[in-house]
This record gives sequence, structure tokens and C-alpha cells, in this order.
Amino acid sequence: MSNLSKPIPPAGGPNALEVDIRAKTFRGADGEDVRAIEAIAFSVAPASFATLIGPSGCGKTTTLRIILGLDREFSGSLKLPDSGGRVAAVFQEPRLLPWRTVDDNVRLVLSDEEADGDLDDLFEILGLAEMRSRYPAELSLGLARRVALARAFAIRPSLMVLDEPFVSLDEQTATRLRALLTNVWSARPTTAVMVTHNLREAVELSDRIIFLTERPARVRGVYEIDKPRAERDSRWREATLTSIAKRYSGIL
Amino acid sequence: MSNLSKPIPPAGGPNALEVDIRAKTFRGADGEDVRAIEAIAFSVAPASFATLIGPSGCGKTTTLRIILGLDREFSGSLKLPDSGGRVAAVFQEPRLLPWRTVDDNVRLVLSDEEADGDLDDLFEILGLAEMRSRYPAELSLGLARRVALARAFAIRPSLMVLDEPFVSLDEQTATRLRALLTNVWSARPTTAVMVTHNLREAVELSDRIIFLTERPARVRGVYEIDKPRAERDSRWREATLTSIAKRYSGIL
Amino acid sequence: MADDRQSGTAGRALMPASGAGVLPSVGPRLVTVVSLAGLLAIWWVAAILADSRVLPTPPQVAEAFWRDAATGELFFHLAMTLMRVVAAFVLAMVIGSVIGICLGMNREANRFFDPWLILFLNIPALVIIVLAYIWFGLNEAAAIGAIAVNKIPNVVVTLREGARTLDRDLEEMARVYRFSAMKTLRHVVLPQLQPYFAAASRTGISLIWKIALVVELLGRSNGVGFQINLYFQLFDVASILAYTLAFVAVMLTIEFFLVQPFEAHSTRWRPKRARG
Amino acid sequence: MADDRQSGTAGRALMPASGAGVLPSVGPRLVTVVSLAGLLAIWWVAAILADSRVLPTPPQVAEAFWRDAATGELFFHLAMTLMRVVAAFVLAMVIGSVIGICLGMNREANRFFDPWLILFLNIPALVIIVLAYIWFGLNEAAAIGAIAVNKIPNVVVTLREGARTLDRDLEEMARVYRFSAMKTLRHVVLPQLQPYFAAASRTGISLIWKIALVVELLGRSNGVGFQINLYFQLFDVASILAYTLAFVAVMLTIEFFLVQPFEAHSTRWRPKRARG
Amino acid sequence: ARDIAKIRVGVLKFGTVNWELDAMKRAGLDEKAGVDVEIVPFAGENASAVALQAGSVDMIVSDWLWVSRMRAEGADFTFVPYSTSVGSLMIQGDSEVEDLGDLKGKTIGVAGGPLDKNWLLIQALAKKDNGLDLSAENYIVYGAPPLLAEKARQGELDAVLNFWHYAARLEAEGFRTLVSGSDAAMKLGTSGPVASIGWVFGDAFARNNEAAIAGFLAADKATKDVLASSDEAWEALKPLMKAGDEKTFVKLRDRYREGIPARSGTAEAKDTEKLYEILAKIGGEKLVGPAKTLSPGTYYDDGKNG
Ligand SMILES: Nc1ncnc2c1ncn2[C@@H]1O[C@H](COP(=O)(O)OP(=O)(O)OP(=O)(O)O)[C@@H](O)[C@H]1O
Ligand SMILES: Nc1ncnc2c1ncn2[C@@H]1O[C@H](COP(=O)(O)OP(=O)(O)OP(=O)(O)O)[C@@H](O)[C@H]1O
Ligand SMILES: [Mg+2]
Ligand SMILES: [Mg+2]
Repeated sequence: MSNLSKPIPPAGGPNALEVDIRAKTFRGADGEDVRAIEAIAFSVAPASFATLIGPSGCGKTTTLRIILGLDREFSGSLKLPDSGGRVAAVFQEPRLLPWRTVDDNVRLVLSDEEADGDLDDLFEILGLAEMRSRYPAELSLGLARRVALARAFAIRPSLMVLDEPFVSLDEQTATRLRALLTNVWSARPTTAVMVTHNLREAVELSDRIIFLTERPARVRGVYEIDKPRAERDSRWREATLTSIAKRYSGIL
Repeated sequence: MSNLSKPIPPAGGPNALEVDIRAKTFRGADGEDVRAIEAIAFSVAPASFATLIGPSGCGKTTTLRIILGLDREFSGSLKLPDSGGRVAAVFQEPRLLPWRTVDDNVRLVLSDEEADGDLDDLFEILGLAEMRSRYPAELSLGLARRVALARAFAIRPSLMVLDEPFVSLDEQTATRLRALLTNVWSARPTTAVMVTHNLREAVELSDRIIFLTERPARVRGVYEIDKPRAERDSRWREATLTSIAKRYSGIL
Repeated sequence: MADDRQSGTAGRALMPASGAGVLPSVGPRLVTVVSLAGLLAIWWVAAILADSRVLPTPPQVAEAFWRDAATGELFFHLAMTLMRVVAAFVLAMVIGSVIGICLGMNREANRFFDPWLILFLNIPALVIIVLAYIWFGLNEAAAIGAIAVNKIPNVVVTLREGARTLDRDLEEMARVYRFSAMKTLRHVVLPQLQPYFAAASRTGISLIWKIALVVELLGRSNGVGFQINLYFQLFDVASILAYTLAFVAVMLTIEFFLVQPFEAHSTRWRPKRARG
Repeated sequence: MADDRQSGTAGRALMPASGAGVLPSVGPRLVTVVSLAGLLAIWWVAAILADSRVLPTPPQVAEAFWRDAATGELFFHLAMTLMRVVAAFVLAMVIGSVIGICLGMNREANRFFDPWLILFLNIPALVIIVLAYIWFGLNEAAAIGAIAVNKIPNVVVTLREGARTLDRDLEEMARVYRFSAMKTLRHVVLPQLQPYFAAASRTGISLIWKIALVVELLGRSNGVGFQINLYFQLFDVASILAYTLAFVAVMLTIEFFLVQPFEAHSTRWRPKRARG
Repeated sequence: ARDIAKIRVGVLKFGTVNWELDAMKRAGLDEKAGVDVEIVPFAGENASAVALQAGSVDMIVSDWLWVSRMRAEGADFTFVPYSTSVGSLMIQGDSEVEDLGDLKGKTIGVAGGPLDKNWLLIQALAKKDNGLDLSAENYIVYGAPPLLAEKARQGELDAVLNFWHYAARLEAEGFRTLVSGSDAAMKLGTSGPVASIGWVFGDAFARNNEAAIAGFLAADKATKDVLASSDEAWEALKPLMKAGDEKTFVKLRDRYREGIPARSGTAEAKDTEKLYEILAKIGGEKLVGPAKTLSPGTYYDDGKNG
């Protein structure tokens, strides 16, 4: 896992990620329409980190799916940072291949040249060293989620999309993994979009937080964070949390 | 959903839940043994609420599976509060029947007499009123988890088993649902075992918190909470959290 | 390079995902008609090119069809065969599914009965049919039983594979919530087996029909198999095809007006395939 | 009432979940042997009770077996049939799977070709075989081709059902991570289709063998089908059974020494069934 | 050595034709007649017909009715009589049935299906002599010949119309003939037994391989002469015949000998035409096809008989 050990020149696509969803409606199995998104427009500057926060079921995952190109039936437009670049995604569920071992699940996302690379460091830091020859059915949910993170961290993407990456983990592990993400990301800044329900996490990691309303989702407000990550100590964090809570009632 | 609307005499089994797992080893697909549990012994008094907290992958879900009678290949013994009674379980994943609507998924767990009961209140309070005729594939993860909670709350169990019930929900919804759980539970106290990674949640809900070690799991310590739930204000909570954090390093 | 994916207008987004595609304006019925017409055209051209008694043209087959349809003979034989096919199909599906699901869910039983299954899978139809006729007489019951016995092992194998892949998580959920055996079967097990039932019945009905032909050939005095054999002796391929296509027409009708609507209904819960 | 579930000793917990069961001390091989012996016993008793030329006893069949085995005749015919079965099986599985997976993944193509599929499913084996022989001559290629054409629609139907249930989540994961088509097929699609392949091949090999018998009857001068029909004309059931069982023995050997170990290996990732 | 003509003959492996060809090869009679006969065995009745049309064999054994029908539809097959042995309606030895009239209300098995020539003739005879419509007033079971023979043994059938060697085997087991196909034909007006089955081959093949056909027919005649007179020749055929016991063996041999046609094809043609008319009347277009009369050229004309 070379991008963990040696410093790499800043990466990420040359352009901003520009999302402009003007409407997204699902046709339900019962024939009724479900309006998921009313209007979500935001942009993420090259090599910066944005977080989406919104009530459960408001349309966050739908937005990420549109960004990932998994859903093209919406009205609006989308500009990716780098159309040829790779994308690292952590889905809301682990989405591992049940018939491949942990090791293979991670290795499969590598390109052919990288496939024989050394992943020991990565597995070690994620606490998966012992699990490499296991199958997903033998993992606890927290372990499986970590494998999904390993998969995203194993490649060098130009865009990262993370849907609640640190959920279902104990506080200690989550903290360690957030630190890992910060490291990986600082070593090679990539345009990143994350969804979380954890405002603390958002404040710690992001450059920009986008608050969404209830379904059908609209952008409720955008909170910019200019403070360099290194300087975000716990006092600053509490102050920021309070200021956000004041501005967007009901978030905390 | 009668147990939401009118007060019901205290329920739960007549006996304490007594768990005494002396060893639990999995045989992995690669033929190697995985020791999941070294020794977990605890008891939950009739109609009291216990919480298990431990690092990711330490054996919490395994313990719950043993309590639920889903895994009998362990050494040790188990005493249920009421062998004839019903059990309400929230698994770590939603485990909904994909081919049944939300409404049917909940209704199916009811006994034949209750099957036609009025579930409107329950769905309303869980924010699922609009979703009743949807299929699970059309739900967001948070919505699906709420359906799993609805299922557990729809019956009158003598034992409740909850595996991270409030994860993947926004803070507001989670708070509402914790309040709901407290209400349901107070109206008809049931022996309950919950797993969570959220110490705040544990402190708010439990009578007893059992801390587990890394895999293979042992009981690291047990923290008793005597304060009545009504008196647990935020000052008391912060104090308790600090005292726990002092006693069990690395928990917060 | 920036990638600008402009995804149409609001109107597009309101279209159901399943309706869009290569032929968005063509209705499903029309596609079927075009498909059948294409098949007919291919056959016609091939028949004209081959110019052989062995591959008659559509009009020749139509003529053979009308000849036997006018006397009502064709419908009589078709009805007899359909009766046998339906009876044997119901028997085979019910018995085969029960056995298959049990074997799939029980490793020990499966280990014990697996050799029996392989034996019955591989006994030639001829042997079963002849033995059935010899033991039970040249009658309808023997005929239908023989067809069913031929098909049962196939149903068992398919449903057994299905039962092996049953979702453990859902089974556990049903157990914890004390679902009765009936409830578990109806709401948990059978819906998971739907694709296996679909495969077993589609391949099943065609296999049963083929075996019915042999059964009728060997010892029945009516039915499509009886007629086909008669025309085979005369090498009258047009008539053979007329009877075959009459049966195929019945199957197509059942498929389009019964099976497909039913299937669409029972699988409406499935997430639609992504078409990014 | 308290429920005290005492779950054995530590030794028990170390036992692999799959090994425990009703017959924990009996090895799987032994179960198979007992199973076959049971089958033999039932047959023997039935034959003695029936006391008929039509249901010979095991020794009578063994005698018929040795008679034709001693001259090498039986092995020659068996080898010929096996050759045809294997060739047709490979052809049918490859072609059928490709078509089936494509149809299962593409709604439009499926809508168009569905009627064709139903047609080909229901064309009697006899018709296909005769047409193949007439057009391509009575040679090995025509025989094998005719068998394969008979089987292909069944494979298509089974794999199509499988492809329809492919996991959308995994497919999306593969797309996002830019899996190549080959990688997706090999690591994402095919493992999900394993049970459908298993069903299609198990029912497939037996169907192919049955069709091979008809093909050999209609136009080959060797093979088990040829022999079985000869003995049918003499009503020599013992010899018919001798040939049948020789084939079944080959199938059992393949099943136990090739298919099952392979299957156990390729499905070792599956969570074991709960046995609470 | 001169080029020896070759001919491939498709036969039923356990059929009577195979016995004859085996005897021919055994005695080297084919080579003596200047032809090399290759026996191509098949397991089913229809297989040889498929083989002939697919061009995989040059000659098979079939009946003239089929040949006539095929010619009417444009095929060029032609026919040389091989045997007058035909199917017989058999009843159990101790059966009370004395003539066709007694069959009323019985269960009758018929091999060969509703369009079988003998079955049509016997039905016509029953109607004419006994005023009985066999198929209307009886329970008729059509089925595979070996199965029907077995069913007759089991007693499930009161009478069975089966091909001659099944009939011969049943006869050896104590069955008796109620009426045979050629009996029926003669009672309906033919002057002698008509060979209903014969060698069938294409006109084109005959034209291009005149020597082969001539040689083959000569060898066939020589073989028949041997089998008609020599019992030793039959001993050699025993394993092929699978007779089971001596009685059956003798029956099969005797019935075979009876079936050797005494008349030449051309001599039979007149009777055949008459028979065709009778059959066309009772079997209708279903049986004979569109042609109202025997197709010209059905009987092979080697051009020597003038
Ligand atoms: N395929 C679908 N068909 C119909 N409705 C859908 C579909 N997918 C999502 N929805 C609906 O769209 C809305 C938004 O879903 P989405 O998954 O984006 O929510 P979310 O913000 O990610 O929520 P959560 O925090 O619970 O994950 C929900 O109400 C959901 O029920
Ligand atoms: N069927 C199995 N086969 C082999 N190992 C297993 C199996 N199930 C669980 N394990 C292992 O047992 C250990 C405990 O698993 P368990 O699911 O109980 O963890 P957990 O405490 O619930 O973790 P999490 O917080 O991540 O859900 C893990 O290391 C897991 O890999
Ligand atoms: Mg989501
Ligand atoms: Mg867990």
C-alpha cells in the first residue's frame, strides 16, 4: 500500500465536482412516484473534502449514487473532477463479494499492475491482518465495514465517495480510522464527498458541510471550514459545533 | 399497537437471564479455528436493561446469537427469563423480507389474533407512515432499520435483544427513537440486552453496562446504574461518562 | 477532462426505469409480434431455399393443420396430451419440490438420498415407461405416473440447489420471531425459491411434453405423440410440424397471458437493474 | 419456566458445525455405501416378490452385465455414448449459458427472443433429430449437434432465471471500481450463478443422456441407446438395466469424485445453515 | 482385380433382414455375385428410413405402400419384393375366439398404429365377413410391438396384431393365428400372397450402380435358396436370432421360409394394384396420400424383364 508509506504529489481531478440535481423522482413498485430530491446543487473544489448531512431517508445516498454514475435518471447535470480517473467508494453497506476472501476483495479493485502490491500495512492499520484469508460471512459487521474501507484506501482515486464510512465501529477504532483517512487524504488530497450523521466527524474532516432538508431534499445551508486540519483542536471543535447548532436547529 | 397507547402491567419473564459462555470457537472456512469468546458470564435481572459494549469484532453479536438460541455450538449454559415467551430482536442488519411491503414485514411477526391490529401509531412515531406500502429495496438504510425497530416494538416480548438499534440514523431521529424505546420499555418493563458502540446511549438506557475485551472476549467489567431513568439529566450523564471513562480507559 | 453528463429534462426523470431502453416507443406486445414474425420469415426463407420435403413451408404446414383441425382430430389429440401434461406437471412439481426442499435443507438426508436421486435422474424414459405400463397396465394412470416419475428428479435437483442457497439471516429472523412452519414456508422460503420454481416449471413443462410424446408413442392410442409417430412413419413432416406448432402455440399463450403477468406481479419487489 | 440449555462440553464447541448431525460418527463415504446398499436391497426384495421377467433380480442383471462386459461390447457402447454425452454437454452448457445470461441481463433482448426460446423448448426431440440427420447426414456431428440443440433451451431458461436475480449492489460496486468485463464476469457474475449452473448441469447431463439414447436409436449403429433398443425389442429387461446401471455407475463416480468435491470447494464461503 | 461394386444396406440389428444378410456374407455369396454388401445396423424401425433419406445408406427394407406414397410426393424410391411374411392377429391358444366375429367387445392390441396395412385389411375383412366394425366395437390399444407382445403374454390383451417375428415367437409360446394379413388380403381378392416388404433404393442409385443392384439381387436370391433348403445355414444364425428356445427357433425358421416370395415383382404388380385400391378405399388419403393409384415405377424395373 504505497500511498500509505511514501508521500505522493497531490492528486484528485483537475476540476471541481459540480452537482446540480434539479429533481429526482423514483417510480415505486406500487406505481406511485416518490420525490427524493427537489434541488441539490453544490460544488466541491479540486482536492477538497465535502460532507453531506441530512435526516435519515432524505436523499443523501441517492445523491451519491448520482455522483457515482449509478443512476442517470434524474434531471440536472453533473460535472466530475476527472472523467478518466478512478473512484473510491465506500457504500452504506459493505458490498463485499461473499465468495472471495478479505484479501481478494481488496486486491480485486487494484489494477493489474498493482495487483501484487504489498497490502500488509493497510490491513495492519485497519486491524484486519488476521482476517485476510477469511470470507465475508465470517466477519462481524464492523470488520466487514473495515474491509470496505480498505478497498477504498487501496487505490489512488481522483474522487472519493464515502457513505457513513465509520458507522458500526467502536469509538476507538473509529477514531483511528478517521486519523487514517486524514493521513491518506493529506498525503494525496483527493476530491471527496462523505455522508455522515455524526457532526463531530464532519467538523473534524471536512472543508465544507452541506446540510440537507427532509425529503424531498433541498440544500438547507452550506457551512465552510477554513481552519487547516492540523489546527482543529477540541476547543475549536466544540465552538464550531455550537455555532453550527445555533445556525441549523435540530442538527445536534 | 396497543402497548404504545395504553399502560400495560409490567411484563418480562419471571426469571433472570443468565448467560455463562465458557468458550465459543468458530471453525473457519479455511479450516482454522477462530476463538470468538473466552468467557462471558453475566445475568440480567427480570425486567431490567443490560448493555454490552466492546471493540468491533470482539464477539458481541455472537453472544446475542447464543442468547437468541441461534447458535448452540458453544460450551457453557444459558437460562432464559421465560422459555415460552416471545422474543423481540433487532439484528445488526435490518433483515427484512424483500418481497413483503413494510406493513407486511411488521404484521408478519404478530400472532394471528393481533394480525389485524392497528399499527398506525407505531408507524407514525417511527416516521414510516408514508412507507407502509413500499418494499424494502425502496427504502434508505435508515428507513429499513426503523422498520426493523417497528417489528420489534410491535410485539409484547418477554425478552428484547437489540444489536446496535439506533445506528445509521440522524441524531434527531435517534433521539426520538431512544425516547420511544424508553417509553415502551417503561410501560411494560421487559428483560433487555442491547449492544451499542455509543456509550451515551448506553448510559441513558441501561441498568447495567457490561464491558467486553478484545477478541476472544472476556468481561472486562460491569457498571451498575441505579439512578431512575427519569432523573438522568444531562449533568448526571456527563458525570457518569467521565467516571466510566476513568475506570475503563479507551472506551470514549 | 471534465465529464459533463447532462441527463435530459425533468420529463425524463419521471419515466419509470423499466420502460426506457433501446425500443422505448415499442410496446411489449408489439415486440412479441415482431419476434414471431421474424421467426416465421426465417423459417419461410429457409424452407424455400432448402426446397425439401423434410422442411415444409409455412403454407404447407398450415394446410396440414387445417386438414386435421377441420375434422376436430387435432384438437382432440391436443386436448388428450394437454390433459396428461397438466396432470403430470402438477404431480411432478408438488412431489419434486417437497423432496427437493427437504434435501436442500437437510445435509444428512441429502447425503443418503443423493445416490438414489442420481439413479432416478439417469434411468432412461423408455425403461420407466415400459415398466409402468407392464406393472400398472396400459392405462392413463400408468402413463401420467410414468411421465411424472421421469420429471420428478429434475425438479428435485433444481429446488435442492435453491434450498441450499436459502438466506440464513432471514431464516434466523423467522425463528426468533416464532414464525410457524407454514408462515416460514410461505413468506420466507418460497419467495426465495421463486427463480428456481420458474426454471423448474419452464424447463419442466417442455420436458414433460417431450416425455408425453414417448409415452403416447409406446402405449397410448391418442395424443399428439401418437399422431406425430403416425406421421413420422409416413414421413409427413408438415403434419408433424402442424401438431408441434399447435402445442407451442398453447404454450406461448400460457406463457404470455398467465405466466408472465404472474411473474411480473410476484417479482415486482426486485430492485430494477441499474442502467447507468 | 426457565429454560436451561446446557450445550455439552468444550470439546463439542470445537467440532466443525458441518460435521455434527444425526449421524455424527458415520463418515460421509459410509452413508453413501449404506444408501446404495439400501437401494439394492429394495430392488432385490421387489424383484423376488414380483417374480417377473420384467423386473429381474440383481444377479440376473449382473449376469447380463458380465455377458456383454466380457466381450468388451458393453464398454464400447458405453464409451461411444459417453463421448456423445460429454461433447453435447460442453456445447450445450457453453452456448446455453452465454445466451441465458445475456437474456437474463437484457430485458429488451429477452422480450424479443422469448417466443423463440419457447418454440425451441417445445420442439420434440424427434423432430430436431430427424431434421439434423436429414440435413447433415447420419454422422457424429449431426448426432451431437442434435443433442445439444435439444438441451440448449433448458440451459438458457435456467441461467436466465439466475441472471435475473443477480445482485444489483455488487454489480454497482464492480462498476464503480471499474472492473473489466472479464473480471466482473469471473468474480461477480459467475459465482452468483453457481447454483443455477449446478442445477443446469445435473439435470442437463441426465437429459442429454436421455436424448442421446433417442439419437442413437434413430440413426447410430452403436451406443447404449442402440443397445437398449435392441434389447427392448427382445424384451430383455435384465440387459436394459445392465446398460442403464453401467451408465448410472459412471455418473455416480463423476458425482462423488469430481462434482461434489468441486462444489464443496466452490461453495465453502457460504455461511453454514443454522442448526439451533 | 476388377472394381467390386459396393452397397450399404441399413437393417434392424435384430431383424430378419439382418439374418439373411449375415448368411449371405457368411457364405460369401455377395462377393460371388460381384458386390460388396456393407451391413449398417440400426436399432429402430424408422432409423433406416431416416438413413436412406439422409443418404447414409443405399438400400433399406420397407413396404411398397410407403414407396408409392413417397414417389407420389416426388421421391425416387423403388421397390423389389423381399418377403411375404406379414403380421398376424394372434390369440391365446385356449381362447374361445374362433373367428373375427367373436372379437366383438374385446381388447385388441395393434402394433404399427391405425394405418398399419394388415390392420386395415383385417378390419375390412371383419366388416365384409362378420359385419363387425373392429375399431368401433372394441377397445383398441396401439403401442410398441415388444410391449404389446408382452401385454398379450400377461393376458391384458385378448388379441394382438403384431409383426411376423413377434407373432412367430408368440406362436411358439402357444398362441395361435386367428387371421394373418395375407389371409385377409387373399380373402379380399388378391390371387396370392403379396410381398408387402422389399428392398427399397433410389432410382438414381440404381441407374448409377446397375451392377451393384443386379449383383445384390442375385446374391439375395442365392441366399434365400440356401436358407430355404439348408438347416445348417440356420444353425450359424442362432446367436443373431436370440430365439431363446428350440421351439421358437424352429417357428422363426419355418415362418421365414414360408415368406420367401414365390413370384417375381412384376408378377405381383397386378395383385398389388388391386390391394392398393382396397387400401385406398379403407385407409383413405391419410394412408396412401394424394395418389389414387399405385405410383408408376414403385416396382423396380431393371429393364430386362421387358
Ligand atoms: N429504488 C427506489 N425506489 C423508490 N424509492 C426509493 C428508491 N431508492 C430510494 N428511495 C427513496 O428515496 C428516498 C431517499 O433515499 P436515500 O437512500 O437517498 O436516503 P438517505 O438520505 O441515504 O437516507 P439514510 O440516511 O437512511 O441512508 C427515501 O425516501 C427512499 O425511500
Ligand atoms: N460464522 C463465523 N465463522 C468464523 N468466524 C466468525 C463467524 N462469526 C463470527 N466470527 C468471528 O467471531 C468474532 C466475533 O464476531 P461478532 O460478530 O460477534 O463481533 P461483534 O462483537 O458483533 O463485532 P461488531 O461490533 O463488528 O459487530 C469476529 O472476529 C468474527 O470474525
Ligand atoms: Mg443512505
Ligand atoms: Mg456485531
